[in-house]
Order: sequence, then structure tokens, then C-alpha cells
Amino acid sequence: MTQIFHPRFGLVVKLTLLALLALASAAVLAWRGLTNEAHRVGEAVEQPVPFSHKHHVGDDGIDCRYCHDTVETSSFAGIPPISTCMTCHSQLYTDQAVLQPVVESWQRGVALHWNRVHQLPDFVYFNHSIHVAKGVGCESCHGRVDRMPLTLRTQSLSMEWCLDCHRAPQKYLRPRTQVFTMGWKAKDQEKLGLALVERYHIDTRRLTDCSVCHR
Amino acid sequence: MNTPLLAPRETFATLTDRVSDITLERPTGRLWLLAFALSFVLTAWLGAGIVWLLAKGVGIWGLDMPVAWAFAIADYVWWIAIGMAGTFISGGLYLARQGWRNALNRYAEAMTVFAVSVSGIFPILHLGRPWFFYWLAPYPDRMGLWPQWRSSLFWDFSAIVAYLIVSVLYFYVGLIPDLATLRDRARTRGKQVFYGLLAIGWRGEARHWQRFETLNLLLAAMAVPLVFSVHSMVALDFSEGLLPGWHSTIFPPFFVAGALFSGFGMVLVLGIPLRHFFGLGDFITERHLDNLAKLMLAAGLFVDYSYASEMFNAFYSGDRYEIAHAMQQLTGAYAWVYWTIIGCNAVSIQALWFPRVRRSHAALFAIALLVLIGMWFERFLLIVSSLYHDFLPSSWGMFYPTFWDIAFLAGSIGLFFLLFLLFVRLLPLLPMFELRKLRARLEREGA
Amino acid sequence: MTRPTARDALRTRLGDSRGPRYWRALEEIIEQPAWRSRLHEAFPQLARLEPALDRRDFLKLIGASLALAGLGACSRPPQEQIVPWVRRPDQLPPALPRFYASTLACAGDVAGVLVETHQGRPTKIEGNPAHPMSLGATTPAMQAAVLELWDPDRSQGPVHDGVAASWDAFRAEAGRLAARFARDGHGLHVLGGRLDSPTLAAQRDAWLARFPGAQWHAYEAIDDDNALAGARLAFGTPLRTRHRVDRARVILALEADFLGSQPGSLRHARDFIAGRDPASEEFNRLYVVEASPTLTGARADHRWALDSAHIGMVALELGDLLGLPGVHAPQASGMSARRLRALARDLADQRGTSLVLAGRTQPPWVHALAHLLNEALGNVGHTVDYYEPAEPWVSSADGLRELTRAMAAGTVDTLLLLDGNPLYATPVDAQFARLLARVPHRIHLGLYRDETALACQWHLPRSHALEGWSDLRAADGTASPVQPVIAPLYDSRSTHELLAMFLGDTQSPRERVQATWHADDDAWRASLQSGVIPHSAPPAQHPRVDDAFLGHIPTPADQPGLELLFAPDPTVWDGRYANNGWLQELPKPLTALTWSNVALVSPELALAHDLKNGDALEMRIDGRHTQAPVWVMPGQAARSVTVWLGYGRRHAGRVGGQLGFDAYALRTAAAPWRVDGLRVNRTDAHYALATTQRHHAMEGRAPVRATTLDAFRTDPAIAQGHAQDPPSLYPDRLHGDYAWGMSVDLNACIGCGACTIACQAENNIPVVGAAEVERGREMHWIRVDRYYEGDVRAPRIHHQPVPCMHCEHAPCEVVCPVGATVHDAEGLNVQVYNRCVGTRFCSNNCPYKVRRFNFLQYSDLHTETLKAQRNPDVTVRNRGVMEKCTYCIQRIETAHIAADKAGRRIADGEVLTACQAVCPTQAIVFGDQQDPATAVSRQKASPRHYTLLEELNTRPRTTYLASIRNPHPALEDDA
Amino acid sequence: MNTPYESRPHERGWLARFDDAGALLLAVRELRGRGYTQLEAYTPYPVEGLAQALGPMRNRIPLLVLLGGLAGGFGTLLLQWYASVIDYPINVGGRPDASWPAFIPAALEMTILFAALFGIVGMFFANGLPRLNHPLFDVPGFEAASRDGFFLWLRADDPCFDAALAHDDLARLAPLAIDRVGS
Repeated sequence: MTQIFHPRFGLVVKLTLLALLALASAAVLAWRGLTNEAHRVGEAVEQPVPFSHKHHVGDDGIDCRYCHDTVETSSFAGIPPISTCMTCHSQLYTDQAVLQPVVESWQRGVALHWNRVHQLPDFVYFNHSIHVAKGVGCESCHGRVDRMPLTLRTQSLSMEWCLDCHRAPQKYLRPRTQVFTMGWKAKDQEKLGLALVERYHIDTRRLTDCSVCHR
Repeated sequence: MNTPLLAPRETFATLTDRVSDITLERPTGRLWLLAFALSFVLTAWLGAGIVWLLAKGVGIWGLDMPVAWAFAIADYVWWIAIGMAGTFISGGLYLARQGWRNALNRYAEAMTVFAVSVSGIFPILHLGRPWFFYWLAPYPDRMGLWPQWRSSLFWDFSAIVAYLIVSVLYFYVGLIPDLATLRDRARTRGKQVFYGLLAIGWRGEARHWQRFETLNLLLAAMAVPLVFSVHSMVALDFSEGLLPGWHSTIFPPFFVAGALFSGFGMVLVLGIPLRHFFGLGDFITERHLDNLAKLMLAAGLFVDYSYASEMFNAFYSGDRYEIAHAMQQLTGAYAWVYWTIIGCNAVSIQALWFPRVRRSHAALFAIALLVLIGMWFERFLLIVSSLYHDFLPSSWGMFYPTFWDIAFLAGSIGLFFLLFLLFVRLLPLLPMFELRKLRARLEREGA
Repeated sequence: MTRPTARDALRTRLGDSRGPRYWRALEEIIEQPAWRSRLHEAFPQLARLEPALDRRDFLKLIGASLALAGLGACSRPPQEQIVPWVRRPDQLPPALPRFYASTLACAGDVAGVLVETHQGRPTKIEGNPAHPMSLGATTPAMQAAVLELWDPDRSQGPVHDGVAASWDAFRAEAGRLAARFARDGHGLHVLGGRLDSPTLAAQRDAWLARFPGAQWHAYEAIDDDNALAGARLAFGTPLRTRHRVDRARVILALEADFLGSQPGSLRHARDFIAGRDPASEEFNRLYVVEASPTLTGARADHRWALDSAHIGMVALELGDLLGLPGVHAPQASGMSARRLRALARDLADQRGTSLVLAGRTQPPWVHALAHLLNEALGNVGHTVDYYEPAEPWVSSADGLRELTRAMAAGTVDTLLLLDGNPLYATPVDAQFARLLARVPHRIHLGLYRDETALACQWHLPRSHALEGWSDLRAADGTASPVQPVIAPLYDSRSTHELLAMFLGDTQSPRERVQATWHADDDAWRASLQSGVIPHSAPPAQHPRVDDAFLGHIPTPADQPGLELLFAPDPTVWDGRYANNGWLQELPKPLTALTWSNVALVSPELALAHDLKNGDALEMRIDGRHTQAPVWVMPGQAARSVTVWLGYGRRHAGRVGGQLGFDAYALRTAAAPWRVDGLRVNRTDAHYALATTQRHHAMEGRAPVRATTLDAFRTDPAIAQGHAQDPPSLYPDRLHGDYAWGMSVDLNACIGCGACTIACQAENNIPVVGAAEVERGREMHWIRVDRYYEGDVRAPRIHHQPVPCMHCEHAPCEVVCPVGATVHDAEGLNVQVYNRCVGTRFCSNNCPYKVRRFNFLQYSDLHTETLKAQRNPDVTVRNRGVMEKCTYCIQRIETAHIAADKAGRRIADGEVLTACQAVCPTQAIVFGDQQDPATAVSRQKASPRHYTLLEELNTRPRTTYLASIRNPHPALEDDA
Repeated sequence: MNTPYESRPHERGWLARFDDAGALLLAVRELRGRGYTQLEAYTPYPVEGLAQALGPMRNRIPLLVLLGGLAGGFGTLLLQWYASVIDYPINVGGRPDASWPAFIPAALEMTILFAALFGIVGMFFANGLPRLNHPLFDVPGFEAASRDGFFLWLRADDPCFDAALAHDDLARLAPLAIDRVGS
């Protein structure tokens, strides 16, 4: 009888098996990475006009509600009509090239198409007004927009992420007066949070119910 | 019947040569090619069905409200039940030290592996959104969700996964020594490499044998509770429901018996032709067939008993819905199915009381076939008869199978035989090392 | 020996199925060769089992379904965009729905509505509580108006000689015609429909003045000629009748379907049920004499089946017994003296609080007689009064006759067809198609390019009722404004605008309507907000009946043969809603049929001709003939065969074409409602009928609990099962701040099916098509079950709406392997579509079978207009997921958020489920059952309260109140 | 042609073939008696007592199976409890969060699965498989070991191994053949 395999062949076989295993798991991870978000966290989104929250919020100190004026009344925070932009930009920087699309939109009356940054699936029913009313700061989900030259997402917006707050809102709640302030910090978040849960009558029993977000 | 379990003329050498030559030397027969072609066509039909199903949805089947489960689930239960006998023969009879199992367990196990694999197709494709089947498995997902542990479907999912993995490995481990034999006897380089790789360098060293035997014993000891539990889980898929006819505690044993019953049927349906075409009379003797027939009869009688007790319980319970369900079975729209089942599973097997019938291969084959048919109808009736007339008369309905329901049933049979025919060509039909062991034992007993 | 006749055979078999015992499916009584048919049922030959590849009609219906739909989940979602306003219109935040008061005229009835709009898209119709003929309720047809608005098959632009044209082109044409007929209007004919819009009436007068000699005809396939002609017989003038059902203690309906197909049904139903509260002393009693069962008959305490021809005789015999001078029946009605005497005494005892109604199918003299009886019983001014219709009544039959005569004579030069489909919807003997071809200039205004449109040179798209200004007058004479809730989707005009074009009237549409009412802007705005024009209803009159008509009452020729009856289709009416998927798929009351009409035959007839449901029946009546599928109707009068109009459309659109059979082919202008001498014979052909309920017997399981008033008064708990819930092994899980529950009062439900279609509109429930319904795959979240009880010839009929029960110990939840259906803290059994993988075990395990599964891609993801119709607050389900009633969770959550923001509790009645809101009789009550003060808690405290299948101990949140009948003591045994 | 008597660099020992299990067993006992420890016996089927005769061996398979079973079973129970009580308690059909009876079936299946996996993997490791290349495969006639050959390998790494003596010791046991292993 003679050898069928070269001495080192055994090693080759074992390595191949390991390689296959690694490949499979890599494929799964890659697939999961791809399927869930339209664009990744921290990835600035291309816009028709390079609108800078940093400039408007950080430098000029314009309140969120000046543009997103339905955030307290409606599920949709509201994307400002061009007329809102024109309140200032009919005087300021009117000749700036970057503002051309806005000016045109205003003159021609054709709408401007912004690209969504915070995008949820259709079966998720998020309501801004209730979150604002219960003391969830803009910053908690949108990050420090006052430091964003170009708007980008800072949170994954995955269900797990939502649950993190819905399971223990006290970790993030702030007084209603501070909802729109950027970079606000509580001295003792845990203590304050629990107090606010009390004060704002937040029924934590149902916060993780499916029906709260899905209909 | 006292014919020896192994023809005396078969020595270590001869039996090894005869069995291994079937795979190594024997040319591919025309009959095999024919069978292969046929099963290939059926499998292709299944393939087309799967594509169409993924494209359109489960609506291509005849499912409706209230009958939201039908053919696919019946097929699933039928196949997984057939799988059971293999494990029982190689595991249960091994523990029971039944020497006659040795000739059978290899192809019976192969049957198990293929039947379980085929059955696994159905529960997945039966989902409304098959591509999410993995949501039944617990894994850290982005939704922070888990399977719903209380559902018998989850229990069944874990049972199938465990059963599939264990039975495949059990089958492979048992093959290793025989693969070594094929490696050593192969003449062409290709075969040497093929079997050499599969045999992973088995040499038959005494200590290796020792560990190998321990493992085999333990696997056997685990395989038996495994199959029983698997079929209990399958039963719970129904008895966890509150439908009249489903909500019953006798289901698990009932299913186990039914599984053995149909399993032995399949073992015979496969064994008799194998024995005939490959001249394995020396190994699969009259006595083997006789024993199988007796086992099938025993299992059958248990099944018949559960039919009886089902009826009795229905009427004894005094529960309106149970009684109505029983009456539906006896006289309702599907009564003809019920009586077919009785004919196949209760009446036909009574012939097995007579040694003459057990000795006639044709009769045995025919009865086994009837049993298989009867058991499929039984699964079908079990599912549909409870669904089509449940609690509120207003929602009563019927089930009408479609072209595609048939396609999946026929296709699955095709796929099973496709795999089995490949097994016949590529792997040893009988466990040579166990036969050698048996030969040695017989000699010792003889001396 | 001699074979007994079929009739005897039936009697003997019926003999043992009488009395309290519930009888089984009809097939079991009229013994079919049972097992063969069952074998067929179980495994029909493969021929029937299409490989679903050549499903043209189906594909057309749902639009090409996207292959591998769900596999989309494996790619990144597309980048969404946000498009802001340039200048935002001054209105509420975009995400909140707004409601506009308007009025709809559907299926011969008029009621005020509130139209819900999302970002300017009308998505849902609610009744207008301020409108006397709605009181917050709507009919199924009104619910479906939204789908009609968004129907992609609507006509979208003017067409001239088959090629696309423009309104300018037509304006020119109109100008020419106007000039031509300005001096002499002869030859200019207009064919309109029911004249129920004051503004239209005004325009009509203007028209006739502007074009002297021009003629205006009005035709409706389903008219109320008999009622008005009857009033003319009785009073000399065609007065309209107002019925005050709520004041009536004893009601006799002579084939009058006042709860169903008659105008004012919504208000009548509310009033009728208001008079049937078992808790109060007052409890009315309803006698119905009719040939074919109607919703009214189904609710009757005594429903007596009698062929339509002899119903008048009953009225006469009754008048005789009541001692009315000059009243005597020339012929016996066949109604037993026992019944008549009891009925007469009952009516006489209730002087002033009784009420006699006659149906539109009865000849004028029966109506006149009804007026006479009401007068004799002193009901005038109490339960009934009369008013002069503000708009002159034009007889539909006369209108058609005059027009066709003129067309035949060739004196019609230009025919303007205002919104109607006479080519299809006219009796065959009018030969409208042939005559129309002779008219030189044919102009059609309509919502669809239908049969008539195709036969005209000019077809002009009409604006939908939700797209234009108008006004309408309801059955009680109340007028209310119609205001646009959306700009016309297509290049269309309203009827008013079209007429204005000819009249050279330059007012804006709004001004025109406002002008009709001489209302200043404030008053006008006020009535737009309330949805009612104040003081618009004509004053009541109490004229004396002139009984001269008694002199010449025709004696019905006592023919042994069959009589053929015509009835509007319960859902598609005269055929105008043929292309409306919601209405097509809404199960028709009593039969649960969808997508087709049938010929209703009595069990006796079925037995005599060995007919079973779906058999093709050949019907001949002097020369006219057609073939129709049979439906064996329990309670149908022995010699009456009823056919529904409205099917057999040839150019209805992609949904409504080629369904059912055309009953107009049997109809004549002279006898639009009933005709004698029908001959039928069975053919071997068979129709596949799509029904949503196949078994109508309760099998002794009593899902519906009913008892008589006397029995209930002696033992109020008679309908109840266990006092409280049976014990359970499981701990009681604590509830949230609210415990939502629902109660359905079966004593109030009249089985109209409005809840089903309202739910469909609210919850984006897809239409699946006839083939799928036939398979049992309809998607309705709330179904109305019908059960028959007792004698096949005179069954008791029960309705039971069944939504999800939201069981506290839900069987469905335990068996779901992925937790896609679970409970929330407030007791809702929630279905999480995006988690569902579609094992369907939940449905198998639901004892109430209320779950619905998307076996295929049912919801249309492509047609833009259909997408625009959807409710944005409800997820659109794709194939492969389970769905079911959610208690309108979107409405609960909206209320929740509003209340939570304000830091208050949700008030009782703040959350109305869609089914609850639409119900004309308020049979459905929803609310927090934890709070004893809420309406739902009070209902659940009633002694009539019971739980469906309570022996299963599923602890449902949806429970029922038993139904109470009030039979005449002397006729207990005689339903 | 070389005689067996001179020793070589790659000496691996001698392989003797016997005609049946009995003879092999005797030979093993004999050689053990002479103090040889590094013996290996190759048979076409498991021969009872042979392994023991070859000297003490460690067979940890049963222990591994036990451990695997425990891990699988309790691991599954723990996971189910954690998921439905700690991580995301949801009201399912009004059942308690920790529905122990319902947790058992899956645990049972996983017990068996993991026990089997541990056992099989353990067997491979303990037996040093896969081992595709082995000196014995060079020995002519060794293929009979998987047919009807009973072989005894006297390993060169045996402390008291001396090529010549060992060969004689083997020859004294009247084997069918003696071959050199390795070269």
C-alpha cells in the first residue's frame, strides 16, 4: 500500500475548513451591515444646498422650532418652507452661489428636494410631539446639530436603540425647558430622570409594547 | 424462523469484497440510470415549484381560511416520520443488542438522513416569508427580540435542527471504518482520494476502536430519546392548539408509533429491491424481512389502538366539539379519506399475522407501500379535518389542493430517491465492519 | 304505488326540522347525492386547479405582483426624500387629519357626511352627526365613495368620436348648440337622474326657460315612482312621506325595506332600534310581509313570506278587519285568518303609535291604501306626516317613455346624458341602444367611460361628488351643501358646470350653489361647517286621504305560474358601483355572496327542479330570457323568483366587467318590479359563486343568543352563561391605565355590513377578487355572520358581527414562534406585521377565525391613486403576513398622544373604532372597560351580556349582548 | 534488498500480521509481558479486550458527552429565562413570563445536540483524526487491516526497542509476515 496524501496535505485540509468557517461568518456580518441602514451613522448626506446647522444653530443661535415649527404639535417635526428661509435670505447672502437653488425655488415656486437623514421604516410610527412633550431632548436622537456643518446621523435608529430609552427613559429625560438646548447635562441624571418620569406621567409599563410604535 | 443472520459462506474477506465491490467495481446499471432520471425529473418539478412559490407566495397552494395548513405540513410530518425508523433501527436495536440490525442500519440511516433533509424543506417554504425563517432561532438581532419560547413551532424548530445535525453526524461516524475499507480497496486514484478524504485517515487501531465503540454506544443511547422527543414535538405542533381533534394528550405516543410504522414501511420498500438487485440475500436474509414485518405489525397495531382510543375519547369526553369532530371524520366531507386510512393502516396489515405473507416479498412490499400511502393520508386528515370544521359554523370551509400542492409532494419523493440512489452508488450499502464483527461473534457462539 | 310529489317530500322532511331545533346546511335537507359531491369537494379533478399562471383577471385586479417581494429586504432601503412647501398654505400641521362636512347621494339615499382628509387627500368618510338623515352613520355605498374617487378607471378627459379632445373644443361645441337652440329648443333633450339637488332643479328651470321647447327627462333604474304615484292617488298631489319610526309601537311593512334599500334607511334604523330597548317599558313590534327576505324582514318579530302579487290583498283584508268603509279584498291573500286577526288587533290597540309602510315594489294603490290605513289608525301627525317636495317630481317611467318615443319618432336632435348609464340600465324593451344610435348629436357626462359613453360622440368626464360644489336634499326634505374636499383629479366638470356652459352662466361653482340658497357668506360658512342648511326641510302637512282609488283596484290575475321580482343589488345598486372593489367584495346581506348577482329561488322551487346553489337557471318570460346562477333563499315565497339588477356590465372597468348576469334583459318599462308568467328550467351548467360564509346553521352551538321579550322579562339572565369567568391556571396580569373592550349588541345589529366596509376603508384592507374569495381568502377584519334557525320556509335570521375578540388568554399568541402577535399593557392583542413570518398557526388556533392572511401580494403597491387613498396611519401589509382587527389602534394611539401631551385621561367616546362610528344603530360600543362609568362597561353590565365560546375560557375583550324578539303573544310559535 | 537486522535513521519499528484476532491478542499479551509498552494493534473490526491488553488508556468520551449535555441543556434554559424575564418580558397570551414547562422541550433537544457534538469532536481529537498521512500506509499489505488483516505494530520509540531483538521477538510469535515501518 502507498500513501494517498502528501504529509502536509492534512494541514491544508484543516486550514481550508477553518477558512470556509471564517468566510461564512464574514458573509453573514457583511449582509447584516448592508441590509439595515440607508446610510451609515456619521456619514454626511448629500444635499441640494449644503445647509449648515452649525452656522444657523451654533453661531446664529436660531431655535430649532423656528424652522421645525410643528415639532411640538405634530408627529412630523416639519421641514421649513422656502418662505422661512427667505425671511432672512431675501436680504442676507442673496448673491451666494450655494443659495442659488433656494432662491430659484422661491422665484420659480418649484419645491426643493432634500435628502432624508433620519429615515425610519414605514411600519414605524414615530411622533415628535409626544417625545418633546415628555422631555426627550432633540440632542438625544439628533446629536449636537449645533456642531454639524453638514447634517448627519449620530444614532443607529435601530429598534434596539429605541428600546434602550423606552426601557429606561430616566437615562435620557430632561426638563421640558431644556428640550431644545444643545449640550445640556443634568447633575444627577438618574435621580432627575426618575423624578421626571413621575412628573410627566410616563407609563413605563407600556413603553415597550409593540403597539406604541407599530400599527 | 432460524436461518442464520449471515450466510455461513461469507468470511471477512468475501463479505468485505462483495459489499465494497458494489460501490467500487459494479458498473452503473441501466435500471439505476432510469430510476435516477425519473427522480431527477420529479426533483426539477419541485425546483420549479420552489421558484414559483418564492415569486408569488404560499397562495399558489390551495391553502385558505380556515384550512391554513394542509399538504405541505402533511408532507413534512410524513417525511420526518419516515426518518424515524432508521435511527430506531441503528440506535434502539443496537442498545437492545439485536444482531440482525447490522445488515440494515446503514441504508436505514441513509434513509433517515435524506428523509429528514427533505422534510426540513417544508416548514421553511411553508412560511409566508420564508426568507425570515432564521427569526425562529435565538440570536442577538438589531430588534432586541427573541423567539417566542412557548410556541411548539419553536420547540419543533430546535428539534429538527438537533435531529438533522445528530443524525447526519451519527451516519457519518458509522461510515468512517467502511470508508477506510473503500479507500484501501480503491484502485483508481480518484476513488482513493475521494474515500481517503472522507475516511480522514482511519486505520482501525484498537484504542481508536475502543473510543469509537464508546461513542457509538452513547450516540445510540441519545439517538433513541432524540427521535422520540422529535416526534413528540411534531405532535405538539398540533396538540398545543385547542382545536377539536388536535388538543389531545395521546398525540406524542401516537405520533411516535405512527412514525415507526411508516418508517418500517419505507425500510421494507427500500430493502426488498436493494436485496433483489444487488443480490444481498446473504446479508438481508428472510429472517431480517420477517423481523421487520413483525415490527411493522406491532407498530401498526399500536397506531390502530390510538385510532380507537381517539374515537373513544371523543365520545367519552362528552365535549360537543370533540364529538362533532369525530362524526365529521366518520361521515363528513373527508370520510372517504378516513376509511382509506383504516383500509391501509388497520385492515391491510392484519395479513402480516400469517408467516406465508411475511415470507412473500411481493406481498410484504405491497403492504409496506399501502402503509406509506395510508400514513400520508392520515397526516392529511389529521390536519385538515380539525381545521375545516372548527368552533364557529360560520367560518367552516373546505380545502382544495392545487397543481402546486401535488408538485411539492411528488417533487419531495423525487428528491428523496435522487439522494438515495446517489447513496447506493457512492457509499457502502451495508456496514462492513459491523458484519465482520457479527461474523466473529457468530463464530465465537458457534465454537 | 305513486311517488309523492316533491312538495310533499319537502314537507315531510321539513316536518322534522321544525321547531326550536337548528337546521343544517340546506343541502342536507334537500338531500343531494351527498358523498359524491363531498368527494368532489375534497379533491375536485385537477382541471379546476389552475397553476395560477393564467390569472389574467386576477393580475389585472391587483396589478402585476412584484416577484420575490420580500426579498427586497435583502437590499438597502432606497434614499427617501423630503419635499417642503415653497409657501405653506395656512392650515393645521400637515400630519393631522382634517374633516370637512359634505353630503353624499349614494344608492338612492342622501346623507350628510364628514370627509377625513390627510394632507388634502380624502381617505375616509364618516357620517355627519348633525345631519338628521345620518346622525353619524353612513351606508356601505357612502363608505365606498372614497374608493370611487380614487378609482384609476375613472374617465380622465373629454373624448370626441373616440379620440381625446379638450374642454375648450367642447365649449365651442356647446356654444354652437346653445346658439342653435336659443330660439327654438325643440330637439334638444336632456336625460338626467333623480332630481335631488335644488341647484340642479334651478338650473333645469333655467334650461327650459333658455331653450323653449327643450325637454328634460329624468330616469332612475331604481325609482320611487310607486310611492309618489300612490301619494297622488291618495291625496291628489305627489306628497312625500316622513316616517317617525321611533314613535311607532307596532309597525307593518308591506314589502317595505325601510331598514335597507329605502331612502332614509339610516335614520329609520336608528329610530327603529331606539324603540327596542329591552330595559325600557317601550318595545316595538315589527310585522313584515314580503316575498324575498330583506334586512327589514330579518329583523322582524313576525316575517310572513308571501308572493309580491298578494301583499296588497293582505292590506285590503286588514283594512276589512279594521272596518274601513269600502275596503274589501276581491281575492284571498292566502294569509291565515289567525295572523290577520292578531295583526289587526295589535294595530288597533296602538292607535296613533302604529305605522304601516309600503315598499317601492308595491303598486301605487297599495301605497295609497297604506296611507288610508295610517289615517284610519290615527297615525298621521304622530308616526307619519307628509310634505310637498320642493323639487317637482318627474316620474322615471314617464321620463324614459317620452324620451324613447321621441327618439323613435326621430324628433331628438341633440341628447345630453347627464351622469347615467341608460344604455345599460334601461329595460330591454325600451331598446335604448338601438334608438340612441338614431340621435344625431349624443353628449354623455359621466364618471366612467361606460356603455353609454362609448355610444356617444362626446364623452365628458364628470367630477366626483367629493370634487365639486353642489347641494342635495335628503329623504326628509333637509337640504345640505356638497363642498369639494379635493381639486378635481382629472380634467373633469360637475353637472352644474356643464349646464352652466350651455346657459352661459359665469358664476363660480360655489357662488352658484350659494345663490340657490340666497345665503350671505356667514350663514353659508355656518351651514358648510354644520353640513346642514337650516330650515330647508318643507313643513309637514296632514292631508286627508281620498279613498276613491278603492273603486278601481286591479284584481291580480290568479296565475299558478311563477312571478319574477326585480330588486336593486344590495351592494352595486343599479350597476353604477360595478367597478368599486370594496362594494363588490362586501358580502351581500343574508347570502354572504360577493362579486355576482343571483336568482333567488324558494326551497320549494329548488326541490321541485332539483336546484342547488350555483346551478345555471334558464329563465324565460314572454320572449325575453337569460341564464342566471341559482341561490336557494330560505324564507323566499314559494312562487317568487328574485333577481338583482346591476350586474352583467360590459364596460365597467377592470374590476366590474363580466360579472354576474344582466337582469335588465328581463325587465320591461311597463312592469319594472314584478311580472307574472316566468318559466324556468335547470341547465347542466354551473356557476362558481364566491361566498364568504358556507354554513348557516348554528349546529346547536348558539354563537348567537336570542330570546323573546317575555322570556327575558321573566328571567333577565336567560341569555347568560357562566356568571363570571371560569377559573384559570394563569395569574391575572395587571392592566395598564386603560383596558380597552368592545361590546356588540345583537339586539341592535341589523346586518347591513357597513362596519365591514368602514373597517376596510379605515385599515387599508385590500380587495382580493372573486377567485380568491371563492377560495376563502377574503381579508375583511370584521365579518357579519348570518345564521338561519327553524323552518326553511320561514326561518329566523340572525346577524353577528365578528371582529377580533382580543382575548386576554389569547390562543393565537402562545403558538406564534416569533412573538409577532402579543398583548400590550392595555389589553390589545396586537399583530406586529413586520415581525410576522407567516406560520399561520395563530389563525389555526383562533377559535373565532378572525385572522386574515396575505396568501399573495393583495395590496396594490403600484397604482398611484390607490396609494393616495390609503390611511397613512395604518401599515400597508405585504404578502406573507397575518393581519386582523386592531381595535383601530391608530385611533387609540392618536387619542393617547393627544391626552398624554395634555396630561389628562382619554375621555369615554374619544376613541371611536371605524365600525362603531359607522354603525347606523350604534350596536357597537368601544371603550375602557376598567372604568365602570364608560358606555362599554354599562353595556357589559347588562343581563343580556354574554361571551362567544366562553367555555374555551379565552377571556375575550369583545363580548355580545343577546338579541330580543317581541312576537305577538298569540303567535308565539309563528315566526 | 536489505536485511531487517541493521538499524536505520528513520526507524519506526516493525509491523507483524497475524491470521486472526486470537493470535493477535496472544501476541500482544506476550510482548507486554516482555515489557514492550509502545504497541499498536490494527484490526478490521473492534476486538474485545484488545485495547485493554495493549495497556492502560484514557477514554474521556463519556465525560465529554456529559459536559456537552449539561452545557446545552442548562444553557438553553438560562437563555430562555433571561430573554423572557430579564431582557424583554412580553405578555404572551396571559402566560407568566417564566413559563418553565414551556422552556423544557427546547432545552431537552439542545442537551442531546450538544452532548453528541462534544462526543464526536472529542472522539476525533482523542483518536488524532483527521490524519490523512501515516507511516503505516507505506507498509505493503497494510490495506488488509480494513478487510481481514490483524496487525501489530511494535513502535521504534519503545524504550526497550532494539530493531534486531524486536524482530526476533515478533518472529517467535509466528506471524504471517513482518514488515519494516518507515525507512
